[in-house]
Amino acid sequence: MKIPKVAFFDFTSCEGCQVEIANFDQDLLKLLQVVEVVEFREIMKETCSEPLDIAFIEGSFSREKDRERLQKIRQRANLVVAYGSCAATGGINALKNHKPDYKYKVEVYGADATMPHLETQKALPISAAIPVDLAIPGCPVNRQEFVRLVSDLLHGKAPTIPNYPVCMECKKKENICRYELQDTCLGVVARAGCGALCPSNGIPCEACRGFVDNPNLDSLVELLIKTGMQPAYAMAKARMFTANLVEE
Amino acid sequence: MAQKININLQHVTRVEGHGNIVVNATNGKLERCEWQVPEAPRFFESMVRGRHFSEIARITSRICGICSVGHQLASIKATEAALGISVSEQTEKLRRLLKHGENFDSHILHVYFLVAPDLLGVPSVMPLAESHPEVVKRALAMKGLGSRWSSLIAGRSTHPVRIVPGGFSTLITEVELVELKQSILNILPELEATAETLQSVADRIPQFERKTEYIGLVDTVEYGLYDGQIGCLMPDGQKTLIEVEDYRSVTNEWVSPLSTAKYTRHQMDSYMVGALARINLNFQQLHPQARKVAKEIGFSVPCYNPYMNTVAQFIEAVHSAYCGLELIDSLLYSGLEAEEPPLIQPKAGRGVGAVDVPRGILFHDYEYDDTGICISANCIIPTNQNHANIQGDMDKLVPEMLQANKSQAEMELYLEMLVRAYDPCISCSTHYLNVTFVK
Amino acid sequence: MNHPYSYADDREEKLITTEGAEREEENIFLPKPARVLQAQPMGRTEKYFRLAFSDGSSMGHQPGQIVEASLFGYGEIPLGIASSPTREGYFDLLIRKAGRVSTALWNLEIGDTMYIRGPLGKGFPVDEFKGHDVLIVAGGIGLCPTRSMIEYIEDRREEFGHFTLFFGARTPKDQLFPNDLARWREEIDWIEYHETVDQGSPEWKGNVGVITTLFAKTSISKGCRVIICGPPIMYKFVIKELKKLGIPDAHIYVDLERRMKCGVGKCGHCQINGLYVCTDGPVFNYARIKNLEEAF
Amino acid sequence: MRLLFLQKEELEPFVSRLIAWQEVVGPKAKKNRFVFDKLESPAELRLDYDTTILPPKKYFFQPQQDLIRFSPEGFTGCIEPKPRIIFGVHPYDIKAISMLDYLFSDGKKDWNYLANRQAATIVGINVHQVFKTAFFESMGASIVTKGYDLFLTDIGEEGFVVEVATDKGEALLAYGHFTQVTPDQAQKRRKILYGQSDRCSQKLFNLPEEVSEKVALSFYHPIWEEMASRCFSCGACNLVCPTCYCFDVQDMWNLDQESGIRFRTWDGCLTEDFAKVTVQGGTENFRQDRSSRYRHRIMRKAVYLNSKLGGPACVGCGRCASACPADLANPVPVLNKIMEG
Ligand SMILES: Cc1cc2nc3c(=O)[nH]c(=O)nc-3n(C[C@H](O)[C@H](O)[C@H](O)COP(=O)(O)OP(=O)(O)OC[C@H]3O[C@@H](n4cnc5c(N)ncnc54)[C@H](O)[C@@H]3O)c2cc1C
Ligand code: SF4
Ligand code: SF4
Ligand code: SF4
Repeated sequence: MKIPKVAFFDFTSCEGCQVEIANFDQDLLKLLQVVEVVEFREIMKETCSEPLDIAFIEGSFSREKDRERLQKIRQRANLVVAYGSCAATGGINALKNHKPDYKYKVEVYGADATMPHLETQKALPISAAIPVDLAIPGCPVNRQEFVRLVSDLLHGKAPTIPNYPVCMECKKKENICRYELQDTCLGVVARAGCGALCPSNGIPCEACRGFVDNPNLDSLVELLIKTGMQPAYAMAKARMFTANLVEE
Repeated sequence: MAQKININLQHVTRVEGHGNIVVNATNGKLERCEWQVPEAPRFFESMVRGRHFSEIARITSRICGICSVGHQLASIKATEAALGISVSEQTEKLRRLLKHGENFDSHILHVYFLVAPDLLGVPSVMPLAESHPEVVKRALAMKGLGSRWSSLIAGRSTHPVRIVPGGFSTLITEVELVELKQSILNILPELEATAETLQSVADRIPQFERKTEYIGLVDTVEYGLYDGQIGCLMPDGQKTLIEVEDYRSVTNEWVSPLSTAKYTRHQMDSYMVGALARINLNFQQLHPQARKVAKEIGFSVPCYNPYMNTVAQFIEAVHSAYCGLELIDSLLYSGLEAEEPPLIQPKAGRGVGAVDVPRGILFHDYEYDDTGICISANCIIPTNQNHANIQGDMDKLVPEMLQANKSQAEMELYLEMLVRAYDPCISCSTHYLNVTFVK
Repeated sequence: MNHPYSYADDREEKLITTEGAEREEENIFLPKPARVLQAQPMGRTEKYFRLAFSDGSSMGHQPGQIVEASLFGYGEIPLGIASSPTREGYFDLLIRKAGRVSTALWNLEIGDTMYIRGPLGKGFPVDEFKGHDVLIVAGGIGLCPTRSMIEYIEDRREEFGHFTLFFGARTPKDQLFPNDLARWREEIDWIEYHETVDQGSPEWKGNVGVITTLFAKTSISKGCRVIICGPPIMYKFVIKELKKLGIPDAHIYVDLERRMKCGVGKCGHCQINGLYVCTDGPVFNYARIKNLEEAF
Repeated sequence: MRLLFLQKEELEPFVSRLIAWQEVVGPKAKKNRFVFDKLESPAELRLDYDTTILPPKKYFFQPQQDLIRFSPEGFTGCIEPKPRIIFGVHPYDIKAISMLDYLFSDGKKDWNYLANRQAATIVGINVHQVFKTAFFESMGASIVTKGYDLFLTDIGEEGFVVEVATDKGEALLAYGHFTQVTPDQAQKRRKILYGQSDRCSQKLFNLPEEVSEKVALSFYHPIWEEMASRCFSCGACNLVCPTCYCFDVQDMWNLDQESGIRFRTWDGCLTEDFAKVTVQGGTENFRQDRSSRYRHRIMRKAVYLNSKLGGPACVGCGRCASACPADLANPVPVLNKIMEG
C-alpha cells in the first residue's frame, strides 16, 4: 500500500475531534507510519498545494463564504471525509437553526444585532456544500471507530457505520437502562458506534451521532411523555444534536 | 532604511481556531496593525435557551473541545448556584483533581505541539519525529497522561460525560486512582527533562514587555484554578478581589469595529488572563516543586512579557502534576464514598460559575425558570478577554520592531509567536461577529 | 408443574469432550486458502474465477452447494459453486460486484489467494433427478449455482432424461458464461437451450421478454423435475407457469438467497420461519416451503 | 442422586477457596439490578438475586468474540477457553444454557462456543426472589435436572443442600466443608425445589405446546402490527435473552493496516438491517417492517425452534420484558392474547 497523503481542515466547530486525534498517545506514531499528514493547521505550519489522498474536514458549513474554501479542498482531494457530528450532520451548531435569524442575533448581541456583519446562515453538514465520500458522526468522533473507518477507506472497502440504536451497545455493556432509573435516554433512536459511552457512564444518550435510518420518533415522544416530560419539551428533546434531522 | 512591510497572515497556524494578523507599514511608518478573528459565529447562548438544566453543560461543553472539562465545570457550577445545589467534599476534591488534569493536558498540548516547534526552529512537530524523536515521544507520553487523567475521572477528556449537577454520574474507582497516581509518578522525569529543554532554548523567547492588568481566580484553598474570587492585579502591584457574581463589572464587553470578537476592558484598556496572569496573581500558592522549577528556569514574578505565558504554562503543568499526586493521596487516605448525585428539584434562579481554564478565567451565567428550563445565558471566554490585550501588545511590538529594523520574516515570526503565546482558543466563539474587512 | 420437554435428553451427548488440537481442526470458521487459476470479467459487474485449494484437496461437493469465500480484512460472503463435482482439480465461482466483500474478491487476479469454507448447505438432490426430464430456469446470476448441475448432467448424460435450460438476463450485456452459452446454443443434442433478455439491443436477434415467455417455445413433460434460481420476484411467475403445466410442487426445487454470516446454521441471519437457508438449503423442495410465509 | 450439605457459615470459606483456585463469577449487585461478574471476595456474591441484566451466555458466547487473527504471515483460529466457575445460576438459565449447548453443537459444532462452555463449571441455585416479569413456571423452567455440575438449594438458616451432578462438580467438593445430608434436610430441599409452583407474577394460560400450535397459525394476526408500531427496533430484547444467539461477523485491520481480526458480535433480529441483502442495483430487506421483525422474534421463541429443542426457545426469565424501553417485548401478554382470540 502506498502511503497516502492526508490533510486536516476545520470549519465551524470546537476542534474537539482534532484533539481526539491528538489523544492517540503512542499509537499516533504507529498511525504516522501508514499515513503522511501534509497539512493540519491546528498543529502544523506546513501547508501544501499538492493533490491529497484524503481530506478530513471538521466542523459545519455555516457561512456562504466558506463554500469556496471547501470547493478548493474538494478539487485537491481524492476522498473527502467529514468527521465529527458538526461536519457530518451540522451537529450541535444546528441547534440555532430552528430559531429565527433575528432572534438569535438579538439574544447574543442585544442592541448590536443590527450591525450588517452579523450574517450567518444555518449550520449545515459539509455535504451541503461539497460532495462527501464519508461522514463519520460523533461528538467528538470515537477514536477507534475513526481509525477503523479510515482503515477501510485506505483498503478501498466501503466503511460501515452501524444502523442500529445505541441500546444494542448499551446492552452489551450490561448497563442498567436509564428508563429503569426513571431517567430518559435517546439511545433508542440514536445511531450506535460509540460503544454506548454515555449510558455506560451513567448519563443518558443525547444522540450526538444522529439517528438510525428509520428512527421511531413518534414512539420516542410517547415514551418521553410517559416519563413525565412536558409534551412540548418531549418534542424538542431529540433536537439537541440532531436539529437538522428533526422536522419542526 | 526604507522598508515596506506587508504582513497578511491568514489563519495563523498552530492555534485553536482561526485568527488573522494584518500589518502594513511603509518607510517605518505603521499604517495598519490588526489582530482579526474571522471565526464563524456559533451562538451558544441562544442554543441553550429553552433547554433543560441537565443538558446545559453538555451543550456548552461544545464551545471548546480543548477546554471542555473547564467549560463543563464552569457550567455545572453556575447551574448548581442557580438551583441551590451543594456538593460533597469528595466531589469537590475530585473536581479539583480533574481540573488539574485538564490544566496539565492542555498546557502540554500547547507547550509541545504548538510552541516547541518555534523554539526548536521547525514548522511543526512532524519533522521533530525525525530530528528530535525523544522530544516527540516525551510529548506523546505526557499528552497521553493528560487525556487519560481526565478520562479516568470524567469518562472522556474531550466533552466529558460524568460531570453532572451535584456530583459525578459514575465515580472513578480507588484502583483507577492508584493507577493514575502511578502514571503521574512515571511522568515526573519527563517533566524534569522538559524543564531542561526549555532552559536550553530560553534565549529564543523574545524579550518584550508591556505592563497590563492581570485577571484570574484567587482561591483561599489552593492556587486559583477551580474556584475563588476574581483577582485583578495592576502593574503597580495593587490587587483587588471581586465576587464572581459581579463578573460583568470586570469584563465590560464592548464591540470593536476593528475585530470580529467582543472585547473586554477593566481598569486599563485591556487585560490579560491565562497562566501568566494566574502566576502573577498567585505565585506564592504554587506547589514548592513548581516554584523550584520556576527558579531553575529563571522565571520570576511579576512578569510582563506575554511570550513568557508559555513558560508559566509549563510551571503550572508541574504544579498540577504535584498537586494531582497530593489530591490522589488525600482521596485514597479518606477512601472513596460511593456517592450518587442527588435528585434535583428544579427551581427558578440565576447562578454564575467561574473556573480558570488553561487559557484564563471563564464565566458561565444562567437563569432558569421553575421547571428547570434555561431562559437566559451568558458565557465569557478567556480568549475573548485576551483579544484586546493581543491587539495592545501588537500596537507596542510592531513599532518597536520597525525601530529595530527587523525583517518582514522576523516580524511575521514574532507576531505569530505572540499570538501563539496566548494559546488563543478561537473556536470558543460564542461572541464572535462576522466583519467584512476593508481591503 | 414438571417441565414437559425432553430437548436435552438424547442430545446432550453431542457435547463431547474434544481437546485443543482437534477443536482447531474442527473450527468451523477457519477457511482454506485457494489459488486463483483463472479470472475473467463477465457481464457488466461479474467476474468468473477458477480456483483450486492450495493443499491440493478437492471440493467434494454436490451440485448446488455453496461456499463462504473471504479475504481477510474485508469479510466473508456466501457464493454458489458454479462447477460440477465431476470436473476435478478445480472449482468455479462467479462473483458479482455488489458490496464490500464481493468487490474485494472481484479484484483478485490469477495467482492470488481466496479463502474458502465449504462446501456448505444442501445442494440439488441429484438422485431424485435421475431418470427424469430436467428443466432449469435460471435468471441472471442464478445461472452460476445451476451451472454446477448443468455440467453434472452433461457429464452423466445417460442418467437423465430430456434436459431443457431457460436462461434470462436483463440485457444481452448481462449474459454470463459466453463460452458456455455458445456451446449450449449449438450442441443441441444434450441440451435444449432457450434464452431471453428483458431489454434487447440492436444486435440481439433472440427472444425479448420476461423468462416465462420461454415456456411457449417448447413443451415440458409432466414428469419433469424443475430447478428455479434467480431474483426473488422471478419465482412466483415461474411457479405459476409450472402449475399450469401440471407439474407437482414436490418436483420443483428452488435455490434461495438470504443474508448470511456464518454459513453453518448458527448466526440466524438466513432464517426463513424455522428453516436455515445455509444448512437446510439453499436448495429447497418447493412443496416443503411453499407455505412458509417468509419464503417468497 | 448424590446429596451433601453445606452449612450457611461454610459458604464464604468455600467460595473464598474457589476464588483462590479459579476465576469465579457470580451474581453481584449493580445499583438496583444484578449482574454476573468476577468475584473478588465471597461477600460480593448475592445468591438472593432476582435475575441478572445479561444471562450467563456472555461467558461462552461473548458480546464480541475473536474468530480469526490474521497477518501477512498467515492466520489462526481463536478458540481460547478459560476455566471458570459460574456460581449461582438459576434453573431457567441452566435450561437456557442447555439449549444453547444443543444449538451450538447441532450440525457443525461451534467450538468457539463449546470450548468456553466445556471450560466452565456451573453451580446452580434455587430462585430466592422471583424477578418482577418472570414466568419461568409457565415455560417449564422452574426445575432443571441436568445442565449443572453442582446445584445448591438454600433450605433456610441451616444452609444448603448440595446436589453433585458431575465429576466437575465433584472436583469442587475439595474446596469446602461438606457433611452428610439428613433426611429432614433432603425433604426440605424437595419441598423448596418442587413444591413451589405459583411464584411468578406472570403466567401463560396454556401449555407451551398449545401455544406453539396456535401461534404458528397466527402469522397474520393484527397484534404484530399493533405492538410493533411503538417498537424502536433496538434489539435490546434480543441481546438480553438467554436463548438468543444470532451474531454478525466482521473483519477489521489493526493499526499496522496489515494484520487484523475477524470477530463476531451479538446481533439482534429486531434491528432493521438484520435480514437485508445487497442485490443487483440495491438492497432487499426480507423483513422490512417492524412488525415482521417483532413477529419473527416471538415466533422464534414460541414456534420456530420447537422442533429442534423439543419445546419453546423461551425459559420465561422475563429479561426481555424489563429491557424493552417501549415496554412491549414481554411475550406473555402477546401469547395470551393470541390464545384468547
Ligand atoms: C446461497 C447464496 C448463494 C449466492 N451465490 C452467489 C454467487 O454465486 N455469485 C455471487 O456473485 N453472489 C452470490 N450470492 C450473493 C452474494 O453472497 C452477495 O452478493 C454478497 O454477500 C454481498 O456481499 P458484500 O459484502 O459484497 O455486500 P455488502 O453490501 O457489503 O454486504 C455486507 C454483508 O451482508 C451480507 N450480505 C449482503 N448481501 C447478501 C446477499 N445477497 N446474500 C447473502 N449475504 C449478503 C454478507 O454477509 C455481506 O458480507 C449468493 C448468496 C447466497 C445467499
Ligand atoms: S440506557 Fe438508553 S441506550 Fe441504554 S438500553 Fe436504555 S434506552 Fe437504550
Ligand atoms: S424471550 Fe424473554 S422471557 Fe423468554 S427467555 Fe428470552 S428474554 Fe427470557
Ligand atoms: S426491546 Fe422493545 S423496542 Fe427494542 S426491539 Fe425489542 S421490542 Fe422493540
